[in-house]
Amino acid sequence: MDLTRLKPYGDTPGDGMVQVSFTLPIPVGDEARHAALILASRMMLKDSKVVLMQPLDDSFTYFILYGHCDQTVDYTSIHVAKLDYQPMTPSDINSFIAEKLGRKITVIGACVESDAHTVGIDAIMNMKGYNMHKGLESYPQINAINLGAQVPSEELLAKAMEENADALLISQVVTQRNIHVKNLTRLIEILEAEELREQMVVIVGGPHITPELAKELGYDAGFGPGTYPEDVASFLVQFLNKD
Amino acid sequence: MDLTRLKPYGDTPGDGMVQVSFTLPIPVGDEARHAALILASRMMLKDSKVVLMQPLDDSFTYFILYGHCDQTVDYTSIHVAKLDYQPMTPSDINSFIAEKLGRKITVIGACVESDAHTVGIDAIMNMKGYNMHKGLESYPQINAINLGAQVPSEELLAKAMEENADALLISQVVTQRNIHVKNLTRLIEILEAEELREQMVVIVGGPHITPELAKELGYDAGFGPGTYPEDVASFLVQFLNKD
Amino acid sequence: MAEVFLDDKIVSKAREAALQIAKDVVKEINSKTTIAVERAVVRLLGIEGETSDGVPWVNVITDKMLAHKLLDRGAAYWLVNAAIMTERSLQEVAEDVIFGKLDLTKVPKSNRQQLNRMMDLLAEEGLEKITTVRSQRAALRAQLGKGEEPLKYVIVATGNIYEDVVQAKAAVSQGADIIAVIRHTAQSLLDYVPSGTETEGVGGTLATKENFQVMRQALDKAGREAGRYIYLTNYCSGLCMPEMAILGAIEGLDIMLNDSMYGVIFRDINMSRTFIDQHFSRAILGFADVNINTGEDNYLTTADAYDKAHTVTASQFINEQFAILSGMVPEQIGLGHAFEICPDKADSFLYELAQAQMVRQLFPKSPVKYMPPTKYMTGNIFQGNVQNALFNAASAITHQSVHLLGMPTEAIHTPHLQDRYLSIANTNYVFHALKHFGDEIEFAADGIIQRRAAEVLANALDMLEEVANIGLMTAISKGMFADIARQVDGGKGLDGVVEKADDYLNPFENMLKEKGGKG
Amino acid sequence: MAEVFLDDKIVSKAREAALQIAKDVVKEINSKTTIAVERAVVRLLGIEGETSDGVPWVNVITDKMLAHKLLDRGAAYWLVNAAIMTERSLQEVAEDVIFGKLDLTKVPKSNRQQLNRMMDLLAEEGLEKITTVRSQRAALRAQLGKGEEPLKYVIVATGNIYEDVVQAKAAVSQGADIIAVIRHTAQSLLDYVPSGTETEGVGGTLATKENFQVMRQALDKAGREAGRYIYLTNYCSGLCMPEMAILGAIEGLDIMLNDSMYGVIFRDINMSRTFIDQHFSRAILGFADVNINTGEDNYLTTADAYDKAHTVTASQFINEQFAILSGMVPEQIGLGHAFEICPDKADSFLYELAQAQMVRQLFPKSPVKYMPPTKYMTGNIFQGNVQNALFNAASAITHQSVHLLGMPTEAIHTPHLQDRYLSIANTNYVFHALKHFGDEIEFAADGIIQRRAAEVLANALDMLEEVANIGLMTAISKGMFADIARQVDGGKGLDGVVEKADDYLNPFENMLKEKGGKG
Ligand code: B12
Ligand code: B12
Ligand SMILES: Cc1ncc(COP(=O)(O)O)c(C=O)c1O
Ligand SMILES: Cc1ncc(COP(=O)(O)O)c(C=O)c1O
Repeated sequence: MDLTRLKPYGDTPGDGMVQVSFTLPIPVGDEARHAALILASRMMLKDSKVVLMQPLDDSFTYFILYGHCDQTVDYTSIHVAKLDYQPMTPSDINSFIAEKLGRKITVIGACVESDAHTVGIDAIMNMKGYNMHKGLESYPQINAINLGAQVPSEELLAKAMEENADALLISQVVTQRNIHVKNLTRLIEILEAEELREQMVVIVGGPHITPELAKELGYDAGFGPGTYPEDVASFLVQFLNKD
Repeated sequence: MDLTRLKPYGDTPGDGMVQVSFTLPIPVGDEARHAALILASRMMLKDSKVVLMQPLDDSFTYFILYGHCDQTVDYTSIHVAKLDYQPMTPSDINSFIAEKLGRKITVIGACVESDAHTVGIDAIMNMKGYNMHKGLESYPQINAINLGAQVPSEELLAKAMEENADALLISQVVTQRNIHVKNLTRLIEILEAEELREQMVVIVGGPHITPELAKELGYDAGFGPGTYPEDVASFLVQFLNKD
Repeated sequence: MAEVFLDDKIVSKAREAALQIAKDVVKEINSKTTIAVERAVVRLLGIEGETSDGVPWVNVITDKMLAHKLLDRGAAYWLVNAAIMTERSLQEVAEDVIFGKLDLTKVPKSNRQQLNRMMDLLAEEGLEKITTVRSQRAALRAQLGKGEEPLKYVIVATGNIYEDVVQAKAAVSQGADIIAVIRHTAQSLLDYVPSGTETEGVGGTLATKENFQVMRQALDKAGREAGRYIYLTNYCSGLCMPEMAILGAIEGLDIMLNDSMYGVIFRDINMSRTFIDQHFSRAILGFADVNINTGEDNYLTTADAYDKAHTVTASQFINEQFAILSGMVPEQIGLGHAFEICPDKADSFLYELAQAQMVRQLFPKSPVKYMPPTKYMTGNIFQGNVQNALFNAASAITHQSVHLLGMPTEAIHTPHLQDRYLSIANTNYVFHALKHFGDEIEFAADGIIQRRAAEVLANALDMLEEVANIGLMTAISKGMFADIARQVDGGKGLDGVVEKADDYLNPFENMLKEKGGKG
Repeated sequence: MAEVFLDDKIVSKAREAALQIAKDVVKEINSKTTIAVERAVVRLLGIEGETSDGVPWVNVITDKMLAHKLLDRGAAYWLVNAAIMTERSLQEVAEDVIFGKLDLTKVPKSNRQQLNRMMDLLAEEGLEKITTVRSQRAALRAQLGKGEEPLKYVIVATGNIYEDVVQAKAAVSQGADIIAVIRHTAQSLLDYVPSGTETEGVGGTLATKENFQVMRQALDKAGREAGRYIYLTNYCSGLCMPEMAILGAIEGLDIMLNDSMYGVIFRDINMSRTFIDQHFSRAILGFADVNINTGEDNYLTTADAYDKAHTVTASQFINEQFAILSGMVPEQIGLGHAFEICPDKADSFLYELAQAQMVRQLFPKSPVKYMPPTKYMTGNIFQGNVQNALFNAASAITHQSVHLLGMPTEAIHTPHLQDRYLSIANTNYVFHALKHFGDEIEFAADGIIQRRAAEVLANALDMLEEVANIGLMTAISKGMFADIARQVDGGKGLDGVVEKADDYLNPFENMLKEKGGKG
């Protein structure tokens, strides 16, 4: 297979098979079907077939289509900037802190601003952890403080100063109208305004957080779905060790 | 809404929301996720999110994405060439034949060549019909002959000559490797070679048949999924009346 | 019939313990009022309006009273007293207070008898509007009839009320019976009721009078077209719980999410504040015949659905007793539960069935609301549809009354038009295919399902007895619900809790509770 | 246990009638052979090869014999006789026949006793290869162990055997237990066995020795990696049924689709031809311990699954008796049925359950194969996944043995890699979630499910008795199966049916049937 010209695969290499679905705000009918097919062709799909045209009511129609994508991707040229750290086990992390950093570290977690979804940050911070992976509270070398839900940025920073925190672990789950971007940007702005940005590692996580988005918004790292406490801890301690 | 700039709708007019899924022949990983996102952008989707990245085995990864399509369609300029006929009821069709054509008509149905899917053609031809819509056999003015499955084109034509048929009703269901296109093309070629094409109406139907495809392949009409016997009969008698 | 065996003795003991728990709390809160209750009273007295910068008059008035420590006698006392003594309408009195033209403490005290008479008169007047709406709604429900149970409940959450309408109408045309308009993220923490129509909400639209009206009208129209009554749902929770109850009552809502503990546990609202607010708001809702939906399903998003199933049951008993103490009747109390067991667990469906069937039998008159899988939904929208199919099957088998449809895109975004369609199609098919399945099967004696129901019930009783012993507030402070602990004097809104004076007056309280749900 | 009540008397009557039906047919066909049977005999005698334009030698030889009306004594007779008399190997005799160097009728007749001795010797030699494969397979099955029932059976149908391997391997890694390689459209109408590897098939890949080998190797490897034995399935049907049986036997297939009537009804193959061919091919398959899967599911694609459910049951009894008459044992007879009731029908799931459970109880030792919804699948791949979820649930509840996974894209294309993944994920979840559900429930006495099972069984008996009366061939000519009528002397392949002479010889027939499935 030519990895410089990667294509979707259905049952034959290079068939480019793609499944698409969307709703158009028009009534069901031949014209609607055509509109869907035109759109598919503008999405670079060839020989598309409408396999479902379903009226949702008088003025909306839902389509499922299959088509052959004639675009390719050069897989060999993809270089994802990886977070620069080695995964470690919890006990290694603790030894690393003790040996390399020589002091306990303090980490504050919070869902900031309007977000109240604590399950994710709890999974990282709390004793119980996630999927049998214990949270940072269980790490003897980490002082883990979880502020929970809907914490205003100001309150979080006050706490961070008070505790002399090494790192902030921020969780954002709600993304409608890009509220997460707004909330996350606000936090960084306040940190910078207070000239605190350089004093701590700031990490964000959540189901729709990607490393790239995190970087873009000025965070030191971003963690997506399925993160375990030791993932972020490994990154954090190695990052602290570099400073 | 601006119908000249029609876009998919998720929950906000113009949001362009599209769901896409495909498999890439590469192992799961950050690079794979990137490849999927690049492909999505080549499919003209903005701000795409990978919501599922699932390894199918060591060398294939399945993706589900959502993105915002920034392409539009001018809905007002879509003119679909419609089959030119008025839908009639079975009894109207019979009267029409008796009065306007003045003779019983003969219709031969078949799944041609390798295709053995008779349920569709049976639905159109046989007494029993489909969804309580009786088939052409039940029309007193129609002599309906159903040849069934896997009928070679030659055999079909011999029968058509013998019966002096007014119309052929062809069904094609299997589409893998475009076998339907090959089969349908072959039939027309033989008809033309024998100089029989003008002597009868030739209609094709099947789940993946569109009116456009039928025209393209040289058929008088094409009928897709959900066709009832009276649909094709209405078209047929009015078409015969025009000749 | 697919029934589980439930020991009547355990059930009555559980109910007794729950009554004890609720009574103890009510006793404790009887000596207190909250600024939210007082705002509601002022609203019920007919005082409306907003300042030019959008602050509701009721807030201005009660804030002043709070600041001047007047709330202990009840807002009604001060306003009615002033109206009597100044011989002006309540509205005029309110205006004067707001614009600083009247110092309520300076008004002479009226004769007690006259005050009471006036109070009663005003209260009856205040409730008339609710009574009217209640009977209008009842008439329309009777006229149009309702869908078949389990009623199909879907949410709209675009953040734009006009778009919500578009989505709701489509859902109705596809078979939805109940539309819940999801509320703007964190509105529950606003200490006032906002106004106007919302088009830029996050996670949902603001609950406002105008938004309620827009949707109510749209649904009445859609219901007439569809030939069945369409129920409208919103939230009666957060720092404005009692006012939301009034808003719902007057704008003809049919169901409101209202839980005795949700605010404490999930919004970190102070316990006393919540218990007082829920008590009064349920009196209003019962009187208005607006059903409530409780929020036990939420526990299973933070606690494990299998290990902590009994906390749901225990909480349902408590929520029921709280509602009854507010004057509601079982037919109005839509207790909540959910299909949230981890799909990786073997026999998860059996455990879900045990719980779902038990809830129905424990609360046979309650229009219980069954919530779909949410926590273990993933970005795999195809598989999500399968999880929802089993949820639909469980609901059909156990004859649930209100069925909140799961969305394939649960883990991704608030529902889009086609997500809701796919979900309704799924549900219609499964309900239809399994129509009489629940009547057709029996659960093996001493089998997994029977044993599970018995176990959960027994654990619920243990828990209820422990809670009765230590008191509900202490129980919450120990994290006994949802694995979340809240402190008795922590949380938002504590500053709005006020010890009542001996001559505290609230003309509505008894009147509402007495008439209550019986109408 | 979710069992249905089945009247033992009706069941034995049904079985008796079916035996009668099968016996009558076998009696009738005993006096005939077919060119396909003779080709199989020649193959079993070890004659292989192809002409330069790809015609198998066995075809050339038997075609000549047919043309010269020699087949009535059996191909074996002529070849062995010639070998004895010319003192050359069979292979040499065959070559000479093919290249026209030998006129078989001109060879003097050998001594009868010598002929018989030689025949038996050659037959035993011919079967040795099959016996070896049989025991190799048994050893590997024992070594690796098999997946949990219902075994997950998926198809691959890319039309390219190498791509089929890619897809099969992925499926195994996801949990599939059985891989069926779907056959090129209309291969069943080819009157010879093609050769070579296929990369451009339509609807599937050609069934050839080479393709079988490619897949068998791949699956053995995948099975070792996965730590469980992976079953390979292909077709033993059409005009080359007996030869396909040999191919399957020798290439180590585990299951072959083989029905006593499918070819007649769905491929318009002549009745006598099919009955003779299936009879001999089942003797081979039984001896080789290759399970069969019958095709009753297909009836429900042309006839209505609810109205004609009893035709499936009746046909299962008939297929069973035919197989037993060929020497197979119940453990080898994978009768087919399907989940095909129209989803618009209320309580469709209950009717499906009744049928599925009945099949299990009627044929308790049979590795029955349960087929997914196909006919009412649509382009709505999300909803299709839901239909499949209920199918999966029915299978789990009724403890099916072999479960053919439904694809969300059934109405669109042969399965793509991700379709199969979605389908396996669906099945894994549902099977796991409902693991013990079937053991946990009982069906209400005289309920919908019980009544339905009784009704279908009674109708099946009526039908069987009628068929026994009029004879199976007449029954088929009346369209009693699948709503499709075929005439006794119509259909393809009739010209390959030959009346046996009195001294007809087939050294394998009795040997195979006697050893049969018992090994
Ligand atoms: C549980 C839940 C709730 C609970 C929350 C309880 C609680 N205390 O957390 C309740 C019921 C209260 C709730 C309420 C609401 N919810 Co909610 N909720 C969910 C739900 C079902 C599951 C979320 C969850 O717990 N996931 C499990 C955890 C473990 O996963 P996670 O958060 O991704 O965390 C992992 C990683 O992302 C990462 N991670 C996360 N944070 C961090 C931080 C750091 C530093 C690191 C390193 C890693 C990390 O590690 C974790 C472990 O691997 C989702 C749907 C879903 N299935 O995803 C909806 C969902 C998130 N909710 C949603 C909404 C809209 C709301 C409401 C706004 C609705 C409303 N208007 O009332 C409210 C208000 C909440 C608010 N103010 O924020 C939407 C968000 C839509 C969007 N994309 O914008 C969702 C997607 C549902 C939907 N489809 O509509 N919700
Ligand atoms: C039933 C069925 C069979 C039955 C057919 C029985 C019979 N006598 O017809 C059996 C089991 C025999 C069968 C076999 C095969 N099948 Co098949 N089968 C189906 C199935 C499940 C349903 C088709 C059907 O009956 N639909 C119902 C009818 C009423 O719909 P319809 O055909 O669309 O007809 C309507 C309209 O299209 C229109 N119409 C149709 N014809 C005509 C003609 C005219 C003139 C007009 C006006 C209208 C009209 O009107 C009809 C009524 O509205 C489909 C999957 C599916 N759900 O669609 C697979 C399917 C069609 N089969 C498929 C395949 C591959 C095969 C095989 C090749 C597999 C194999 N290798 O063995 C074989 C071989 C068949 C062959 N040689 O052609 C594939 C085709 C894939 C593709 N796109 O190429 C499908 C899609 C399944 C799949 N996903 O793999 N099949
Ligand atoms: C009982 C109850 N109240 C309120 C809410 C909504 O929460 P809030 O309005 O506080 O965001 C929920 C959430 O589903 C709930 O279940
Ligand atoms: C029993 C049986 N034989 C054969 C086939 C395949 O048909 P053919 O090989 O004739 O295309 C099927 C189809 O599924 C079947 O069920």
